[in-house]
Amino acid sequence: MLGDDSAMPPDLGSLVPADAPVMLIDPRGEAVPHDTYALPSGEALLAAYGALTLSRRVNDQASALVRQGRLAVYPSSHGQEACQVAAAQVLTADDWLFPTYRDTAALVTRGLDPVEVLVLLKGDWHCGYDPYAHKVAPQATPLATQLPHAVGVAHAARLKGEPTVVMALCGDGATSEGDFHEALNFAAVFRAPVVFFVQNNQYAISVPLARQSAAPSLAHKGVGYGVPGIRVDGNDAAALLAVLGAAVARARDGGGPQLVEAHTYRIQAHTNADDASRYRDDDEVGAWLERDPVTRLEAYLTGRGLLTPERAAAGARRADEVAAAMRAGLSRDAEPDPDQLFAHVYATPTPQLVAQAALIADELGRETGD
Amino acid sequence: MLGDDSAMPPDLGSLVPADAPVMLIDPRGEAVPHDTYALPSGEALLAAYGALTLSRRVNDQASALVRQGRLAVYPSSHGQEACQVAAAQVLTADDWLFPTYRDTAALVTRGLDPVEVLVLLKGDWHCGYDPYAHKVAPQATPLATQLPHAVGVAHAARLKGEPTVVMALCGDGATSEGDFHEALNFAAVFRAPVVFFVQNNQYAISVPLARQSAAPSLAHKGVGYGVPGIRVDGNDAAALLAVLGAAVARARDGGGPQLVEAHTYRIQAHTNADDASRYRDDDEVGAWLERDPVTRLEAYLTGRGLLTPERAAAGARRADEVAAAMRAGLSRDAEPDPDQLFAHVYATPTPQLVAQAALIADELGRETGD
Amino acid sequence: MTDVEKLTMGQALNRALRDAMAADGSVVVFGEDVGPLGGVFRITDGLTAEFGEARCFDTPLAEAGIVGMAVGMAMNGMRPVVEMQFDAFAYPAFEQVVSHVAKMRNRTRGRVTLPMVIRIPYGGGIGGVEHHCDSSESYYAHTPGLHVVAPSSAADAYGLLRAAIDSSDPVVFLEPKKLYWSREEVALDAGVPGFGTAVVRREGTDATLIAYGPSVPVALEAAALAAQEGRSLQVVDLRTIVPFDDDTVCEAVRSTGRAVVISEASGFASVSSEIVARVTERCFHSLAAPIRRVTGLDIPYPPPKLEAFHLPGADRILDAVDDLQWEES
Amino acid sequence: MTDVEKLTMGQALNRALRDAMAADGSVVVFGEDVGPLGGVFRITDGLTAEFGEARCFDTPLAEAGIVGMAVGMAMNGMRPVVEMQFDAFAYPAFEQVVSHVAKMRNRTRGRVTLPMVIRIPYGGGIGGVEHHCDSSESYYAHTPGLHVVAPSSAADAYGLLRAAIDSSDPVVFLEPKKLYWSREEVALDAGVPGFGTAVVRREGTDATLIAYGPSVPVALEAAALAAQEGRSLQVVDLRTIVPFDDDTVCEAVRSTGRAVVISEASGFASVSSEIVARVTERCFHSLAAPIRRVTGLDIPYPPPKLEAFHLPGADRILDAVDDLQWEES
Ligand SMILES: Cc1ncc(C[n+]2csc(CCOP(=O)(O)OP(=O)(O)O)c2C)c(N)n1
Ligand SMILES: Cc1ncc(C[n+]2csc(CCOP(=O)(O)OP(=O)(O)O)c2C)c(N)n1
Ligand SMILES: [Mg+2]
Ligand SMILES: [Mg+2]
Repeated sequence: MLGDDSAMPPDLGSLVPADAPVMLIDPRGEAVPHDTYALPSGEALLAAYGALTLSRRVNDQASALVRQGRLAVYPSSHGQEACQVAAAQVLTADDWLFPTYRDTAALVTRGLDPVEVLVLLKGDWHCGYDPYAHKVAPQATPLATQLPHAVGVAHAARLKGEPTVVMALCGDGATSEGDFHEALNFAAVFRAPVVFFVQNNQYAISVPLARQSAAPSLAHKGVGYGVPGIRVDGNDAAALLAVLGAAVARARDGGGPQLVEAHTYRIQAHTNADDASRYRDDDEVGAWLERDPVTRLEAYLTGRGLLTPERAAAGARRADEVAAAMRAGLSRDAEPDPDQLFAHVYATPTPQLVAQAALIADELGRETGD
Repeated sequence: MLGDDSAMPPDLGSLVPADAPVMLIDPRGEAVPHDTYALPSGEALLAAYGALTLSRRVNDQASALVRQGRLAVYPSSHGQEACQVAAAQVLTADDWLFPTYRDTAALVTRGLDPVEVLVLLKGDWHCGYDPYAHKVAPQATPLATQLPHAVGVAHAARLKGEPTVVMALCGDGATSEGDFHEALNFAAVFRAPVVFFVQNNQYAISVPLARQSAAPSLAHKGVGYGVPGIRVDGNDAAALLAVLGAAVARARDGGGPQLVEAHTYRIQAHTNADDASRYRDDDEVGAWLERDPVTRLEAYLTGRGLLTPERAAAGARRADEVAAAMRAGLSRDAEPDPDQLFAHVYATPTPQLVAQAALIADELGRETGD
Repeated sequence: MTDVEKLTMGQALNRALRDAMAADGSVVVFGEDVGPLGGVFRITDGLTAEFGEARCFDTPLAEAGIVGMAVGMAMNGMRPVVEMQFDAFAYPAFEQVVSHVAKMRNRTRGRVTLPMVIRIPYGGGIGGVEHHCDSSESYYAHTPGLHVVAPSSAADAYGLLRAAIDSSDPVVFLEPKKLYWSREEVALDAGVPGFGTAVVRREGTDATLIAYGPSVPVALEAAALAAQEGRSLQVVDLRTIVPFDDDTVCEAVRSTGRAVVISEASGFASVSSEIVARVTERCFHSLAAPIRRVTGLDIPYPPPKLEAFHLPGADRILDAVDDLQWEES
Repeated sequence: MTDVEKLTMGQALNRALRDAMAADGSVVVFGEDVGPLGGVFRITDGLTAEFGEARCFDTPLAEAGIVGMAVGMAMNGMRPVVEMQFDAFAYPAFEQVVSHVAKMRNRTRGRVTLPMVIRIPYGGGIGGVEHHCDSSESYYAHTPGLHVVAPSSAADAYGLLRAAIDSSDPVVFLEPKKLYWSREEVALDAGVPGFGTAVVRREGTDATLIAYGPSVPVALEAAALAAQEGRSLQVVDLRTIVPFDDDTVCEAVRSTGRAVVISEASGFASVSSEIVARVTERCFHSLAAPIRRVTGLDIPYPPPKLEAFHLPGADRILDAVDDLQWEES
């Protein structure tokens, strides 16, 4: 009977995450069997490893550039790279990625030039890349606000009959914002092909998860929307590839949205401007260092003989090249062009903006004596 | 280990609502046994019955006053009265009630004068009663915005060591708003003594529940906050008293918030201004009329010999009196007093407001020839 | 051979949506109750029936979600037209509007554009309770990156909404709800007016009334009354608040040397402040008296029984005109 | 025998919070990262340690929730002081601010009052990326029912924050983040200044610069430069935007006959528009030239490398002063 939902069967089984996060390779690099998810192919894992080492290098190079004053600020994802690599790797070229300020590694894995990505943090412009070139939205700063956008892109794709899946990233803290709620609900009601991927790195700046939520896990938030929730070891690239890959496949097949929570850790402070010693112990960081996603996958691949010294060396070379390109690209200081201030506010600048632009041009003209 | 929540035990059992809503008296007025909840005392049920008949009368009188043009608009809770009566009845005088525009019946049950309550809908002022007199917040119009306020009142009470419990009401549609999410999360994290009570009347104006949420039930939304969710038959006053009473007791004992969803139905259109025939069938309404909360409780009480003809007559008299007082109170048209416009914006009006008030006074002076 | 029909503003808006949807398959309409119900003001009446659920649909009840989803759909090739049910119920979407809708083109240097319209029934004068009568134009007009439009007539409502939907930039489209039922002849094929063109609604020589949206009919009423008393008032209708038509407004004010700005919104730090400021900056030496404002009071929107004191009425406008220091000229 | 200390504005704010919390047990501080971390700008540093978790605590990450919870706590006898981490991150709370914080007293005819303070680090000039540099005062100043305060010095920051916490009405307290590190002597026992009293920061006879918050030091810098060129500029600091001190500002402007309004916010429909409009309305015949504005451009806040073009600087102010039609006087 329409208008009476009291008998609605609570199909809970499919919504509630399992008790333990999915893990396919343990911290020592040993494969662990799993009922639902199979280990990805060696090829996929090698690709992930390449992206992981590159991402680590990009993170650390960017942090170094901040120390040298060549970047204003950098929110490093050191320790979380497996999440970001997997999020990008499971997508096709036609899919969309919606990243946050911390997801540089996902963007680099998707193929974006780190120099373009870091334009934001260098302070040259708000977004340095063309979002359509790789189907990557601008990195979102206002927390959770990108999630409804992701739903919109996905819903539009469905209306147009396109097989696009959208991967929408956010942090543990961002799950508390109203926009998280509204986005998950819209996605569920419209069965939009979105994978909501929460990198639970245990902190929102200084606020630990226990002060952020009293839920059994963040993945449990899916239940209230009718969205399946899944927990995954966020430092296990293999598990991430398997879980996110399955979620993307399900979404593409019309199965609707999923919520994936990765348990990981932010090894560095929130940004270089943050002082993490005010709110957490070194011991805690140390314990997580032992679960490092790069060494874990390396141990596995080496143990299986999949990662040859040649391959490892090639990966390191590529990381070197990218880091060098970052150093070069970010030391060039383009002459700031004030015309840019007015050129993109509207398709056609309003008369008001034209007048203001003329004013600035006049000031500059006087300065340079034109 | 702090900073690692991946092993957090999902204590789901206490969070997930049971498959069927709690029912203690069936639509024909027969008691049905329940594992957890006992039938309230005859006295409590008789009190509920008195409040129910009064509430029904207030609803129908208010609707009539709208037809006569003495009220601008009225969102009737005809059919939902059991929810509202129970929500008020389970509170002590020190508790707080946070109602919406549709919760006139809850306010009347709490002891407010319907004439004061209807000041809003008559158009005289935004809130006609003193919120502190009965610890009832102003009826909220912007959906879900009152829920964080309820959390604040509850948290302040806890900080002050007061045993206050807060009953926060909202509709099914309002659960989609970001404020619902933020309020439940805050309440859970701070273990604030709030009972969130959703009257799921199947519609948000024209939008049926199925377009509002894909969750197994709205009570399942509690899971994602670590807040126990409970479903209850919203037309069964006995079940509502039992469930809400237990939730209030638990909150008072420091057990934290709960989310209660009542399954009920909005028999009238959204307001008199709405045309429900555009989005639902008479059949649907008819089916729900058979579950009427007033006749259900009446059948039970009569069957048990608890409701004597004298008692029923006394209740009807009281309802007559209140209805008559409403007619009288709402036909008085107070002279609108423009000074009121400026008197309450700030404790001390700004010089700007003083000047504006003088301007209006001057206009009026000229009109009346003062 | 123009196609002229007599329509209320509500009907004209409905026609604009229908015609835009028929002309362009990427136009989609969504929001609260806009589907089968046709919106609480019936502006979207019949659209779901005519174009199907994919083109006009109800959403869950969450304004930030609605605007945010529109951003995403616009990013992916659609032209969303969303409805906020009442002015104050657009506030939950404020962050989406200010931090994304207004900034996406600029953020991406024109690579991502957001051709979307946010329709907001706005303003008072209908006896609505709290939160149903706000004049929120100043919030939007102050936010660079948005176009802000407020029609004052059925014909403009049609033309400007078509223009808004055609625009490649986001438009906050403010519909004066008290004018929804006002009727006039609408030329449906008159072509789409450009944004940023104010119009002189009534010629006059003594003083200029500057108004937009719901205040235009009030200004015209005041001008008609003034004419009976021998005073000739010119009435300018802004039509679009952003972009602002300095040329038309300043030319008008210079021609009379006196001006009154009229707006329902509270005056402090508002669109009406801006009009006074910018016109004075430009026309200072043509002014015989300081420009006066007749606006809503600096108070929360009052309850129905008191709204008449708050809203600019013809009398208050005429008082302000009387104050324009006539003796000195 | 005054208690004078040399403090930065950030330290002065921290002291104001500490002193208020010590003086009144109902003052509570909460928000994002305000607890153990002491806030990203360290304004709440040490408060949790000194007063305990019940008095200063972190919340989940949700601004509407923070402001909404503050409303409820204020209803129940507390004096909440909440922090929005940066200007643009207050927008999610906009509905709570406009529809409840600003309206609760009026709605209940003074029965429910909301003695609460919303602290917002605001404005630019620190090389912050997008969303971290908005000047959002106009949104709040346009909303009746709020007090809006913006200190320009450490001493005022201390006194005005104490006054804000003492106020029985809600205050939006805008902290110019670029001034957090500017240091000066602060008399901690100087008593709490009343809202609505602007102050003349520098005497001058040729023209009046009207500024508030982050723009006051810039105005003073311009005045100092002008003095070298033989032009005597007066500088008025509003201190509170709402209520507005018409008397002080108008007296100042009448004394010089010329004025420039300075503000970082985009100019259109802003507080600076209001200042021009209301001062012109009141001082029209004392003005030798129209009041000029030097404001942020009507563009989204630019990236760090370009913010210098956007922000009012001393040179631009002096250009505006030069434009005040001196030849004609
Ligand atoms: C709406 C909003 N509020 C506040 C902030 C300030 N802020 C930036 S990052 C951050 C913490 C985010 O934590 P989380 O979501 O866990 O992501 P993480 O930084 O850990 O990756 C905060 C509070 C913001 N960017 N947006
Ligand atoms: C923030 C907000 N958005 C929109 C509205 C307009 N509105 C009033 S009632 C309503 C439907 C509410 O449905 P529900 O929460 O189920 O409560 P019910 O009216 O059924 O009791 C809507 C959309 C509003 N009041 N507030
Ligand atoms: Mg985090
Ligand atoms: Mg409902």
